[in-house]
Amino acid sequence: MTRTLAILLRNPLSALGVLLITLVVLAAVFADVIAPFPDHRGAVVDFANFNKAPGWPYLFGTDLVGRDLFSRILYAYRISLFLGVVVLAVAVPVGVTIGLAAGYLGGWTESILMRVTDVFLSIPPLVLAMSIMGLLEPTLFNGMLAVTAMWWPWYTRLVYNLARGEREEGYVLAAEVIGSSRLHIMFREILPNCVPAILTKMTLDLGFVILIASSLSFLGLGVQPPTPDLGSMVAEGAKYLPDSWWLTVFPGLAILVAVFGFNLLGDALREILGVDE
Amino acid sequence: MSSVTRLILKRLGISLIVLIGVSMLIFTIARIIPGDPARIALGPSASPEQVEVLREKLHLNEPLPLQYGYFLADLARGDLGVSLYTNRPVTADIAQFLPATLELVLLAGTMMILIGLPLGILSARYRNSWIDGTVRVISILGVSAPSFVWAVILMLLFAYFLPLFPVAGRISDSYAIPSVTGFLLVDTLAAGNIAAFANALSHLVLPAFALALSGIGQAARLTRANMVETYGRPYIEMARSYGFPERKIARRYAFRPSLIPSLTIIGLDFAAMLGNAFLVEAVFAWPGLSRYGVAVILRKDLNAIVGTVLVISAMFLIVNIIVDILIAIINPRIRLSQRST
Amino acid sequence: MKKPSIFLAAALLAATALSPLHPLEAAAESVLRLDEVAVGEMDPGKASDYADSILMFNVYDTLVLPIQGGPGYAPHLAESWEMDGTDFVFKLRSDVSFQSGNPLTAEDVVFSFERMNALGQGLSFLFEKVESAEAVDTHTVRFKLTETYSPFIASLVRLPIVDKKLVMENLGDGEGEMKDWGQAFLSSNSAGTGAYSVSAHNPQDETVMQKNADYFLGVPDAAPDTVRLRYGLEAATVRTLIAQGKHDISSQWLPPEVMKALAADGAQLFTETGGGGFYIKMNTAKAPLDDANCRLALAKAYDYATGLAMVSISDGVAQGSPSTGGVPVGMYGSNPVDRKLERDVDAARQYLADCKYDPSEFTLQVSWIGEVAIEERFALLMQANFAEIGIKSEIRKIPWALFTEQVTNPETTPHISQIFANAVTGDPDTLLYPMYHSSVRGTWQSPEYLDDEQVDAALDKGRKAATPEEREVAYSQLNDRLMQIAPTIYAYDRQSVFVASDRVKAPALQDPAKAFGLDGMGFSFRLMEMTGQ
Amino acid sequence: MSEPTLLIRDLHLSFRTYTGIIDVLHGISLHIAKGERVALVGESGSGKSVTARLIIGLLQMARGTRVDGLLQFEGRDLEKLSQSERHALRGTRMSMIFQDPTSSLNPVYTVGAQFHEVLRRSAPGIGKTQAMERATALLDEVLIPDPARVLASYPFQLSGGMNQRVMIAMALANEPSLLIADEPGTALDVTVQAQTLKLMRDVVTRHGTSVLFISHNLGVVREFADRVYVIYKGRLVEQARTDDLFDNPQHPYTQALMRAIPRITGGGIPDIEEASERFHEPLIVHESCGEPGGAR
Repeated sequence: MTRTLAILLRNPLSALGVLLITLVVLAAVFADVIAPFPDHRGAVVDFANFNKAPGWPYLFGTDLVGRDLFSRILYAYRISLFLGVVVLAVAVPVGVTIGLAAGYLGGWTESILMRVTDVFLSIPPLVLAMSIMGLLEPTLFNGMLAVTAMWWPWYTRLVYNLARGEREEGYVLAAEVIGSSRLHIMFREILPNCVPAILTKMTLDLGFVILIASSLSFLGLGVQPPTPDLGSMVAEGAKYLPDSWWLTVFPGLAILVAVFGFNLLGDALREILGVDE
Repeated sequence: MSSVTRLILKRLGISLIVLIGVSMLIFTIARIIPGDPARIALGPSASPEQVEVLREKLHLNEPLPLQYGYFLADLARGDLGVSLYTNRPVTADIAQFLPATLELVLLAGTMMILIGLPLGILSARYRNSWIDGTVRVISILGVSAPSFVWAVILMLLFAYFLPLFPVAGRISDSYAIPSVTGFLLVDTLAAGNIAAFANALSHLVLPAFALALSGIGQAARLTRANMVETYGRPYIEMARSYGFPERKIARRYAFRPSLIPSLTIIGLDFAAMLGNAFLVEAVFAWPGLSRYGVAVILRKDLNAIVGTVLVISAMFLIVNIIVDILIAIINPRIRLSQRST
Repeated sequence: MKKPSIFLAAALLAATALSPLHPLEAAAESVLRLDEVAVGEMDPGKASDYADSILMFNVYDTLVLPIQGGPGYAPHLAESWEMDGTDFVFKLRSDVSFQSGNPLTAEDVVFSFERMNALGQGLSFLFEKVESAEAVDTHTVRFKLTETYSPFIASLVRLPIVDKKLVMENLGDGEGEMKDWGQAFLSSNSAGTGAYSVSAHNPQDETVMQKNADYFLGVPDAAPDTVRLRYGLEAATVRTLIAQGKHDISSQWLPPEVMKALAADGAQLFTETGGGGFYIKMNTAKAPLDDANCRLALAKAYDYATGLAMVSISDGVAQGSPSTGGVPVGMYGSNPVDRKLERDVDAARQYLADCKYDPSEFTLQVSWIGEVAIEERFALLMQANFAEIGIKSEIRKIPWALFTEQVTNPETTPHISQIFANAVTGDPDTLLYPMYHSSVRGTWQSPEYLDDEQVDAALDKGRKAATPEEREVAYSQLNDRLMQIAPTIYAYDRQSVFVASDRVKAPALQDPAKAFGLDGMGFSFRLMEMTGQ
Repeated sequence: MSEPTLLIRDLHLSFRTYTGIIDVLHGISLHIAKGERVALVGESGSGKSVTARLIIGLLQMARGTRVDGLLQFEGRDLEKLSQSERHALRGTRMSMIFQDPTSSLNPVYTVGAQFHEVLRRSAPGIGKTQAMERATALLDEVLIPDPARVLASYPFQLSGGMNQRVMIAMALANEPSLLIADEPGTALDVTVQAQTLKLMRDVVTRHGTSVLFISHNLGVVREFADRVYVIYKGRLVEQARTDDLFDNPQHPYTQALMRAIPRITGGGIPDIEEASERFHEPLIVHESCGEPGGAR
């Protein structure tokens, strides 16, 4: 772990990734302390200071009801990260289990599971999430549900391909010969060999979940106001371009910074752990 | 039967099964949601009697599997119902809006390939140099922002502050181009109107580029990774030992074999653009199927949602089939294995 | 691999360089470009929205028109009319032809009414009191009402006359003698007598209209030859297009900040007063708002002044003026201009104390219509205002189509809905009756679910009263009752504001003496003048 | 004595890395006479493969490489040649065979197409028909049964032994004067390897091609080479005619290698148990095979 970190910090790009992620996570965790206007995350209106350009004390300017954009972005990170973690916490175990089962057990199990997975993979990811979000109520919970629904098949596919390869490996055959249970072989023998690939994908995906979630809220299918959300901030601000550019540019950059960080980190991990694309 | 034909038929068969699965999935989601489709369809001032009549007509009082049966029967006749958003048959809407989206996605896909692949090749050939570093940062940046952020940024820079490109639409009002294919680039050329073609192209540039950016990044990244791996292969060294020119080695020895793994992912990216088009069309007021999709999703226009998702999924599958065929053409191993089975 | 990409880049550059950013307009052809948020409904029998109205008023004609700059109605397709209690007999002009060339006859009027009635959509409810319509002769038509209904003449501005012959030739699939009543045909074709005909209709993009040279009143040369009504443009897009001289009139839904920015760049501001307001409607069928004291508390807690400040555009021009009560200023029964509604937090607390519900035990759902950006800000304003007296609330964005579905059930209707409404015919009855009469609860206009005998009585009286004086009394009583039971927060009296380029003049939207006092009518393109570049 | 095909004098090689300079070759000198088959033997990492790649000129392309000393090919100083002159020699006057035949052939082109490219190195304008004729003849020579089928095949459709023969034929296609064989056939099984080597020996003898044979396997070397250089950690330690070396190994390292023979018949990596200080003793040159001009 320490060694991995040391390697990460040696390369300037991955060090940048570590730095950005640290900043984003700190911003989210300590938003209450850092934010100059913590109450602006909610339903506060201050029409005396609305639509102010970046300056002091409003670093990134204010929105159309006078809330500090900088504070709101910090809180939006909190929601984004929370959403990312929850989505992966649900999608990864589901996807991995199905992938392991399909890849290791083979036969009919494999055919049925992988066809179902194919169905999910055949709807462009955003479209699937949009349909679910559009048809249900746009709430944070449904948002997580929708993104999770589109996410697990990718883990199924990843683990399926790995497990299918491992199925023929000596250590699996050996375990079968000594009569280990299928569950034991799947989770104790094959799974550990897939961990580096899963871990790398998860790092990259944390970024992409944030990206997709922001896309959903950009289309008006995400978290509802007054909860701060990067995607809806961009969508809302885009109406006031080019005059009030800060309303769009800062939340947009905030998405970019977080996703960029996770990508740099994921890329570096991929190289260190020797995972194929 | 040639091996490629066999492959196409096999993939078409699988795709059909998958498409039926997609239709079941989306149909079920559309039917189990809260809200009465008949009430939504009839609008604010309809009477309960009118709603009941429509419910009967739409078979909404039947059990779900039976409803699905009716849906399939209608679908077989090319009838997807009427959209309440436009008050027109969904098939007519799709026929009208699909070309605009395809035109956008095809140009974006072309950009992805024509910009992404060369960047990746460049990066791999000069790996660990500053060129490589720059390309890597650019490509990671490309995938790190959703296309709507790129759309907004590009629009801000190149349509507002530096008004080089138009901000919205497919073509300026002053051109009256008869619609033949629905693809403006084709129609303008067919009409022999070069100025209109240029105008339509200038409308396409920003949205297509915004849509392509993440694909470009992804393509460059993958091409680089796969080429770096290929460059480590013995046959590259062998080719060098024969003194083949580096350009030829890059093209025939490093690029083409490394294209095989890249192509699968590029195909997925290309297909993902169909989804991301939702974001870009919204920003650039692009009258395409994706913008229609957003509008109908926001309005709970069930027929239109089901129709749009089905068509986009079908496109997605078609793209994947095309990619599979391309891979088979490039990779003799797959082509030949098809022959033997 | 490198060569083609360089080639492509070069081709793109070349293409861009070739493409004229300001394509030369053919000098003879004048084009008016405007936009609306929602897609215009082309079927005149279903028209209800602003965009629908614009299409309807230009493609179709009605028997009467509001008098410009004054009260009352003037003959239009009808030369004259006579009324006798519940009987109305109209004499039609004999010189009118449809765009198809078919002459206008009494049959067309009867058909148009029956069609609207049969479809039961749009504003058909305006004609519920009509028992029958019959063609007395080629140019005479008689309407029989079931009871006295004084706003009937006013309602006729919402009865577009359709070309029966053309529609009958184009009936689509359907059951019964009239099959689909030509719905399929009329959803993308025009069949009117109007000054403009539709030449192209793309529901996602625009509707294109051309001047009708044979219009029975003639169309002045200065009026635009072609009109492009664009749909669903982003505010930022409209802002840029107008600034670049590629767009002429914005929709009224452009956010005030954007209007401000454009006005500062020298754009014109058009206004239209349609007799209506911005209403914050409370669901009186759902706890805690079934208690009038709770509603009164909210009505007192709401910050009227800030709300108005949000919609002010420049000195003297705002999207609203202070509200004085339940009836917009200028209509029968309205309160004087100086009795502005104002915020009173102490009074609000007092009312809340009298309310039978404890504010700590409920959370209000404050909804806003997704298509109308400004409503989000009002939602936030309310949330902040209500929080001050200790009421929690959550904000919910609801797309229009979903909203109209949700309000059909009091349980799914949000506590608070925000509605822009106006008298669709200019008569107070068409504004207030659909909002408050207990017989029509649960539409987008009546999410209050109000069921109040006094209100019903006053509304019925206003409808039947024959003289203006009697109507004044009836609506005045209604106004007082509404202020007592507060089903609605009357945020402001509305005025629609549009940003326009300097290429266009629209007297009906610029000069109060020429205004119609009816939403959408100001967009009669034949009355507009294109002033060149 | 005529000009040797290859003459190396005091060749030094070092790599510059982030952590400093790594010396790989500490001044080696060797030569190959016309038509002579010379082996360079050592364990992996001893510097034998880099020597091969220096001769063919592949290593010079890598960044951070420093080369010193004389590399002379057919009387011409390679380091003094221009890039393009040097480039022109590759694949025409000198060619190379690699360890794993199957992965050294391009997987996405047929054998025939690859032959065509190789033949174009010496005859740029050669047409397809002509190239296939020539390739068929070459494949005949390496005793490939159905040359037409092989030419139409992709490498993954052929056996390893077959691919090895294809590579040999390809390497000799342009009649090079020097063939560098880097551990040829190590990836193949022992019988096939032996057959291929015998075949290679016959063919190069017929063509009079000089061969630098790089191997860690003394057993294989004995069958193939006229003369042997033993290399240890970037230094030559012993040089002798093949028979002399096997009859009378003198350097402690060579002796250790010899003892390892029985264990390496399977083609495995020689497993020399303990590195001895004595392995660093200076070069021993057997009689009658000194370097031209007496260099050490």
